[in-house]
Amino acid sequence: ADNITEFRIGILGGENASDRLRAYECLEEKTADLLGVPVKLFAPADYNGVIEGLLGGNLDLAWLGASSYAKVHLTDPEAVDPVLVKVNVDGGYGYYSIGFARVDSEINSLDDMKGKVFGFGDPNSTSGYLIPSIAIPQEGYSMKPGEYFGDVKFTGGHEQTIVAVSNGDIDAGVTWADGLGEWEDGYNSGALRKASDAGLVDMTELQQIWQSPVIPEGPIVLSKKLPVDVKIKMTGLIASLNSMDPDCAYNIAAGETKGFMPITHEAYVNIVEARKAKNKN
Amino acid sequence: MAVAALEQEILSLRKRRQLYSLIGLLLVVAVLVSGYSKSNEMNSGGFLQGLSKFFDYPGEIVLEAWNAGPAFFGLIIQYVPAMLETLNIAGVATLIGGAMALVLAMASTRNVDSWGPLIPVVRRMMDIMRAFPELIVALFLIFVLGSSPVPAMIAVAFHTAGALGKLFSEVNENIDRKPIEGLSACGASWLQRIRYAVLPQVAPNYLSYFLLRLEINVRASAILGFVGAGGIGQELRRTIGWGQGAGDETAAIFVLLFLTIMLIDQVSSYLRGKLVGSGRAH
Amino acid sequence: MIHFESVTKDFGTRTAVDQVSFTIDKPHMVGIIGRSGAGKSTLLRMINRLTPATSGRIIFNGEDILSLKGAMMRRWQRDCAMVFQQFNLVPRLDVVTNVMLGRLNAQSTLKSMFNIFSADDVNTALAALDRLGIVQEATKRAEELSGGQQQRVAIARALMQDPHMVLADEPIASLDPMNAKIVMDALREIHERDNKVVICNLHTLDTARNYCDRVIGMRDGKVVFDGEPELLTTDVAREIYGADESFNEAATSTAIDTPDASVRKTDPAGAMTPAAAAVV
Amino acid sequence: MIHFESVTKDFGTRTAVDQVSFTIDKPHMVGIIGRSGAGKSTLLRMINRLTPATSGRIIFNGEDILSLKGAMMRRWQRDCAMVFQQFNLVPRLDVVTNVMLGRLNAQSTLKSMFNIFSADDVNTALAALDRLGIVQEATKRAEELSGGQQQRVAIARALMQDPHMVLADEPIASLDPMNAKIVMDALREIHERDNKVVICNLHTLDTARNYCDRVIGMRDGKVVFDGEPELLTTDVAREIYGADESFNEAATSTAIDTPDASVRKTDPAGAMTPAAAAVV
Amino acid sequence: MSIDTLEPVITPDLVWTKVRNRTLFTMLVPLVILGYLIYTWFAFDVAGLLSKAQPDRAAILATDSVAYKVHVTKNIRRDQLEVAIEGERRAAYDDTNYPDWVQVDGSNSVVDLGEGYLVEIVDKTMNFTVPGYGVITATATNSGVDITVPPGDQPDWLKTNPKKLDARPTLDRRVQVTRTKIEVHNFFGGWENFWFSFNSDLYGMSFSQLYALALSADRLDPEYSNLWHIVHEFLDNPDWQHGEIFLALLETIMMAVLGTITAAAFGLPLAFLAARNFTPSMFMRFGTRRLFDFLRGIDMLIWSLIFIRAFGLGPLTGALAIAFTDTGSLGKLFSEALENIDNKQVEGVRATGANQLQRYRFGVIPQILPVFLSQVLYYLESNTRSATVIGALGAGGIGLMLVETMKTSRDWENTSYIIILTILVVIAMDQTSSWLRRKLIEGK
Ligand SMILES: Nc1ncnc2c1ncn2[C@@H]1O[C@H](COP(=O)(O)OP(=O)(O)OP(=O)(O)O)[C@@H](O)[C@H]1O
Ligand SMILES: Nc1ncnc2c1ncn2[C@@H]1O[C@H](COP(=O)(O)OP(=O)(O)OP(=O)(O)O)[C@@H](O)[C@H]1O
Ligand SMILES: [Mg+2]
Ligand SMILES: [Mg+2]
Repeated sequence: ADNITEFRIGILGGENASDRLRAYECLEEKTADLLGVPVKLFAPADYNGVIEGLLGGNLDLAWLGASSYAKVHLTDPEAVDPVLVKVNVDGGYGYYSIGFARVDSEINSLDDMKGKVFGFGDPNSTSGYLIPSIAIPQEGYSMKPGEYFGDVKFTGGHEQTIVAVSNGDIDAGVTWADGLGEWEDGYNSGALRKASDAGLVDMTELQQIWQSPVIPEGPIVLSKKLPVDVKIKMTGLIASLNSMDPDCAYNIAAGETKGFMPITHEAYVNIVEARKAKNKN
Repeated sequence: MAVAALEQEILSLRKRRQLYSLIGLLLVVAVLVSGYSKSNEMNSGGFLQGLSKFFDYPGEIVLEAWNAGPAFFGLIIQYVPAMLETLNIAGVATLIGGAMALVLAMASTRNVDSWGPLIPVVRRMMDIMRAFPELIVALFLIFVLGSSPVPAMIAVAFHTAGALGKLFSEVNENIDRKPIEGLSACGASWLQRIRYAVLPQVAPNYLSYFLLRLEINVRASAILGFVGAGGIGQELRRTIGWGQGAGDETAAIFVLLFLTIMLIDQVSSYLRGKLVGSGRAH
Repeated sequence: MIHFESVTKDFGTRTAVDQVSFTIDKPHMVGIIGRSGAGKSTLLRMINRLTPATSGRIIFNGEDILSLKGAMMRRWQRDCAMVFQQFNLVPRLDVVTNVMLGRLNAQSTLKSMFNIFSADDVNTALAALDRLGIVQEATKRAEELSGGQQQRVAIARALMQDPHMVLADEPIASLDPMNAKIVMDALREIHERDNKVVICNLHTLDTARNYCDRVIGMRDGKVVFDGEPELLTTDVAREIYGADESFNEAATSTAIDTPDASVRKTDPAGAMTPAAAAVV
Repeated sequence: MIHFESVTKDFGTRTAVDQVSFTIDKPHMVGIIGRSGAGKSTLLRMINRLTPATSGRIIFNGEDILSLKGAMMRRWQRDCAMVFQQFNLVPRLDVVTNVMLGRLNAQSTLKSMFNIFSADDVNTALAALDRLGIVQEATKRAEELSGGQQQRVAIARALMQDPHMVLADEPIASLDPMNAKIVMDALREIHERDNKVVICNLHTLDTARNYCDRVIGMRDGKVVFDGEPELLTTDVAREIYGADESFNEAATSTAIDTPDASVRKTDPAGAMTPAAAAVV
Repeated sequence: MSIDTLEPVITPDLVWTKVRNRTLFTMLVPLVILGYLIYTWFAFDVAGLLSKAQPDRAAILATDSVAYKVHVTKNIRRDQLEVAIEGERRAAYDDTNYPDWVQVDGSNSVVDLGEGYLVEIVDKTMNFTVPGYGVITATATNSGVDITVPPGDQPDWLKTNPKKLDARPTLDRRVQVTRTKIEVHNFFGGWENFWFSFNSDLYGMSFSQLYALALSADRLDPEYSNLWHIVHEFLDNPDWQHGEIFLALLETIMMAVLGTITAAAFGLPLAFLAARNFTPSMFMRFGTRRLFDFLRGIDMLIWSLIFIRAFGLGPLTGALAIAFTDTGSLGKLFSEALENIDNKQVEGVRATGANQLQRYRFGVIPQILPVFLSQVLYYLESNTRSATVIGALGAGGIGLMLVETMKTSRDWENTSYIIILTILVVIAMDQTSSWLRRKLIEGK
């Protein structure tokens, strides 16, 4: 396949699909101009949609989470190549998994969680499952239900975790945040911030009990089947987006960014290994 | 006798009807052809290119299940409790929804002497109950009640009441009124007529709709597990979400789901046969 | 006993029963004849309050039964039992239960919801079935019986109601000759033994002549004949049916004329024998 | 013409038709009588190949029709039209279409899938309906007609098949006396005018006596009587029906004996009049 | 006769035993069901759940779906006041044009929440007057919030801690103070900006004004006629996304129609293979029925994953997933309908010498047509509704929209809008379906 007849972009994330589609419109135009083929955008609500699309060769470009990338890589190493990653304003390219509990539960750290119920979000989520499920046992708290924690549950997603903790259905849970800004606001960005903005939870009723090591932002990936020149053109286009059209970069990154920098599979080896390790038990 | 005129009329009537049928048929074909080509175009992949990949995903799962060897059966057993929870959700929801549907249906069919002014009101009520997607009601209730099987149960029961209510009232519409009249003539009250003249007639159909609904609800409850309502759906979400590495578990859950549905199907046809009875040979 | 005063029923523009007035003062067996659509069924159904009358009054023991409501109306329905042409049994229930349904009006609703009947009810039902010679079918489903048997179950249900009066709407129209005889004998026997009014719609003149004490002929909703069966000559019958000359002389099984009117009740003993004895 | 050789049908352990042998050598109108369960319907159904026979042969024009298969069998079914007691029409289709179904065998399958019939078919169907006096109902749905009308539609469908033979299974059992006469007249007329064999199961003896040239009596699957209707005396009838002495003398409309056997066809002209003329 | 003698003699005792056993059975069934319900009541801990239920959360969501709020936010660091619908920058009031219940005087302002509820913001201090309670004062400091409340028991609606004050004396009034900002929410009924977005030149126009505008010749937008302009502004409304929602709805209907028709077309012939009276072969029947079970058992969700892998994201995937699942459901239903048909009609057709196909066409199809139609139409309706799940996975359509408005849990009014639209479509389908059935089945 030396010539492509169309270019298909998969968009991932929890935002309103049509907002996302609108945010990507500028990229759609630029890509169409650059490649000279029609461009289609797809924005399923579920991680699996984009992942399966990439695996089946039915998507050409997508921005994945780290764990989702690992899943794609593990299922079919010949499916995609990571090319770029978003750089935060502070120059890093990571975020954190945050453990939290209710203030009145008197749980101040994982030490107080013995026999209590702990909640993950979506099993495909890096911060909501993969990283905490590896990092927490490394700190000496077994993740097998009943061993240290009374029970370990999946709530289904970040929002559900937050609601479940503040309802008292589970004693503590994990979700993601950028770790910048104030706890009372739910940090500058992340699932807590959204829930607090929506008035669903009162951040002062919650407190942080755990924070993971920094998690790399997910990569922008390109299908390996694409012709080399298309790959080069697209990588170049997105890498130069911040300088060419800052508004467009802002839209796509959903916030202030320093732009996108090249990245390779090596950056995710740890995540892939972590995921592989999880497979074994 | 103007047979000739009648013949003309009939011929033209038939011609018109044939024309309508032809138009209808063409319309359906046109909708299908244009619909499929349009959606094929809108899809990120194409139908023809994709055919060869049809078995990729199931293949992956089956392969993993195969590699798991005898441990696979252990997995199936491991998921039985979750399956039972889902069955319980569906069972309770179908029972409660079915009971509500029974009341709604009896209140909304002229054929069983429901109270006239109530009929349109109850019908619209059922329409609305049916129109709410279970998923949405469940999500809403999860926000209020927290993650547990109960929101899913309520959501499914609510929908079931509307859906079964409509089907039940359709059954009521087709019953034979003779037994009702027979009982009226004995001085039976409305409830007694429903109990002895209507219920025995509708019971087999009700039962088969009820069991079909139970089966639909098992699947619906599994789906609702996806949004945190517990049961097998939650496990399914985890294994599907995890993907490669959990394929054997996904397969195990599917085998279990399939077995359950097959079981309900068999029970359904057995009970139906039992209830309908032999009757008098024609 | 029962007195009809210009009873009328309109269905839209069609008058099914038109100003019917007559009185039944003795516990007679009354036959109503008339062609299809004459209003026979509608008349019976009005008596039993299955169809509301448009106007008129039906007086029974000084009370206008057309104005009864609620429990009183159901009480009346119990007191005048109806036997339908199509039997109107509950096909899926067994025979005893069908018969016991005749007791519903005397039952509390809650009890009946749970299918609770007393041993006494069962005994009475079996006695009624025995009287009609079908007790051996008691545990079968109603739908498994032949037409003649089903009609007898319907009569047993009527007996179970312990009514003042039995209304029978074409009780033999779908039966073969042997079954027809059994059913008519049973009705006649109820009339004779319990001294009850029996009103019976019939399609066949010879049956009316053979079994009834009084015949009422209807045409287009009006009563056009009322008298002893002996008065029902071929000409009168033609008049009632509005039949023309070509329709005569045993052309079909249910001929309008009768070769010999005196055949009525030539074998009264036979007619009085309990029906059960007449068949295997 | 048609010849039965020990035709037998077993249903499990029950023998419904037992070694029946007889021959019809003239285009007669044949009546088959017998009580319920005697095997009358089963016999007719075997002729039309709706029920497979257990053993025996039925020879028609030198061919054993019980061994026909596939298209040949369907061809035979077309040639011997069946009229059912319950009419067996397709209630949701209109009357003309129901009649035209008689032509299915002559139609290409593809055409019939799209409900395409020729103008000629419509014409013939209307002629048949006209002959039976119900052409004005042609565009109604079959389910909207009265029983007598439906039965005539069924006969029209049989005529449409242009058969050698008409089999009628209790064609008047559910009809009132006027309709019964119309239907029997129609069958008789087909027999007389087109000179066709008509075999007719009947429940009522007087109808058999009035309309048939030959009567066959069945009991428990066996032929127990075969002869001219004049030979069908009260005693013979009792024998066929297995009735006892108490069953006699005009007890019901369809009495087993006949007060005057000579009434048969006292008005042959009336019976021959096209049925349409007999009713409104 | 021999059969007759084998039958048991009916005695009153025997009948009575049968009747009583049935009575017991009739009472047992409801008792068993009741027992089961009681068991599940405890197994699911319904009592505990109800005691933990948060009806106020339901009230918040319900209010949010029929009301909107205007945020008055004082950003303390930047010392800046902002008044915006739902706090969105897109829908912020111009600082010269605040609503009249907000009075600004330099860095101080007064927000009148009606019925005597009054919020005064003076520099970093907020005074909230609550009728019947008193005045709550909160001052933002560098480390948190200093709060003074009237003496006596603190009511439920007032939450205070050293870092935050949150007061919501009524459902439609709320004040929050943290060290970074003072935020007042004033709730109003209705859906804000439903017709036109806040920034649109048509914002706030009444119907008569719009009507006049549509007729007038002066073009607001030189490129389009005014009517076009109005339609465009409506469809492009960024908050409500009418245009996109309508398109998504169409896409969903398309998926449902394609999927259901396909399922019906495959289900009907297969149903003959699964019906006892049409397929004598046990083996065939068993196979077909298990195929139906399999198609249904896999469920739409997994079918759509399989199809996404094969055919990618989009409506084709949705349509095929519906088609596969419902071939199982409809096939089963049709086969049951086939088992229930009246054999008389088939026999009538058969007796004319019709071949098998003709018998099916005239003896069977007219009989199952009502069931066929009503089930197909019911599934069409139900698929329109349930396309949400597969829509969210990647088939698109209204399901995707719906799930996302719920996920962000901020747009409950959009959620209810979509639900109402879906309900309308479903009801319309229902009406069409009964019309069609009357037309085709009863011939009226
Ligand atoms: N529910 C109804 N609605 C409208 N018209 C009716 C209704 N019931 C009966 N009729 C009409 O009233 C007239 C009398 O009907 P009815 O059933 O009493 O006749 P019948 O004498 O019992 O006839 P048959 O011998 O056929 O039973 C008929 O013309 C019939 O069409
Ligand atoms: N499909 C069947 N399976 C088993 N037994 C049957 C079947 N059809 C008929 N029979 C039995 O065969 C016997 C003859 O039945 P058939 O229908 O031929 O009687 P018939 O003379 O037509 O009676 P009727 O006058 O009631 O129609 C009966 O005992 C009947 O029960
Ligand atoms: Mg009548
Ligand atoms: Mg028969």
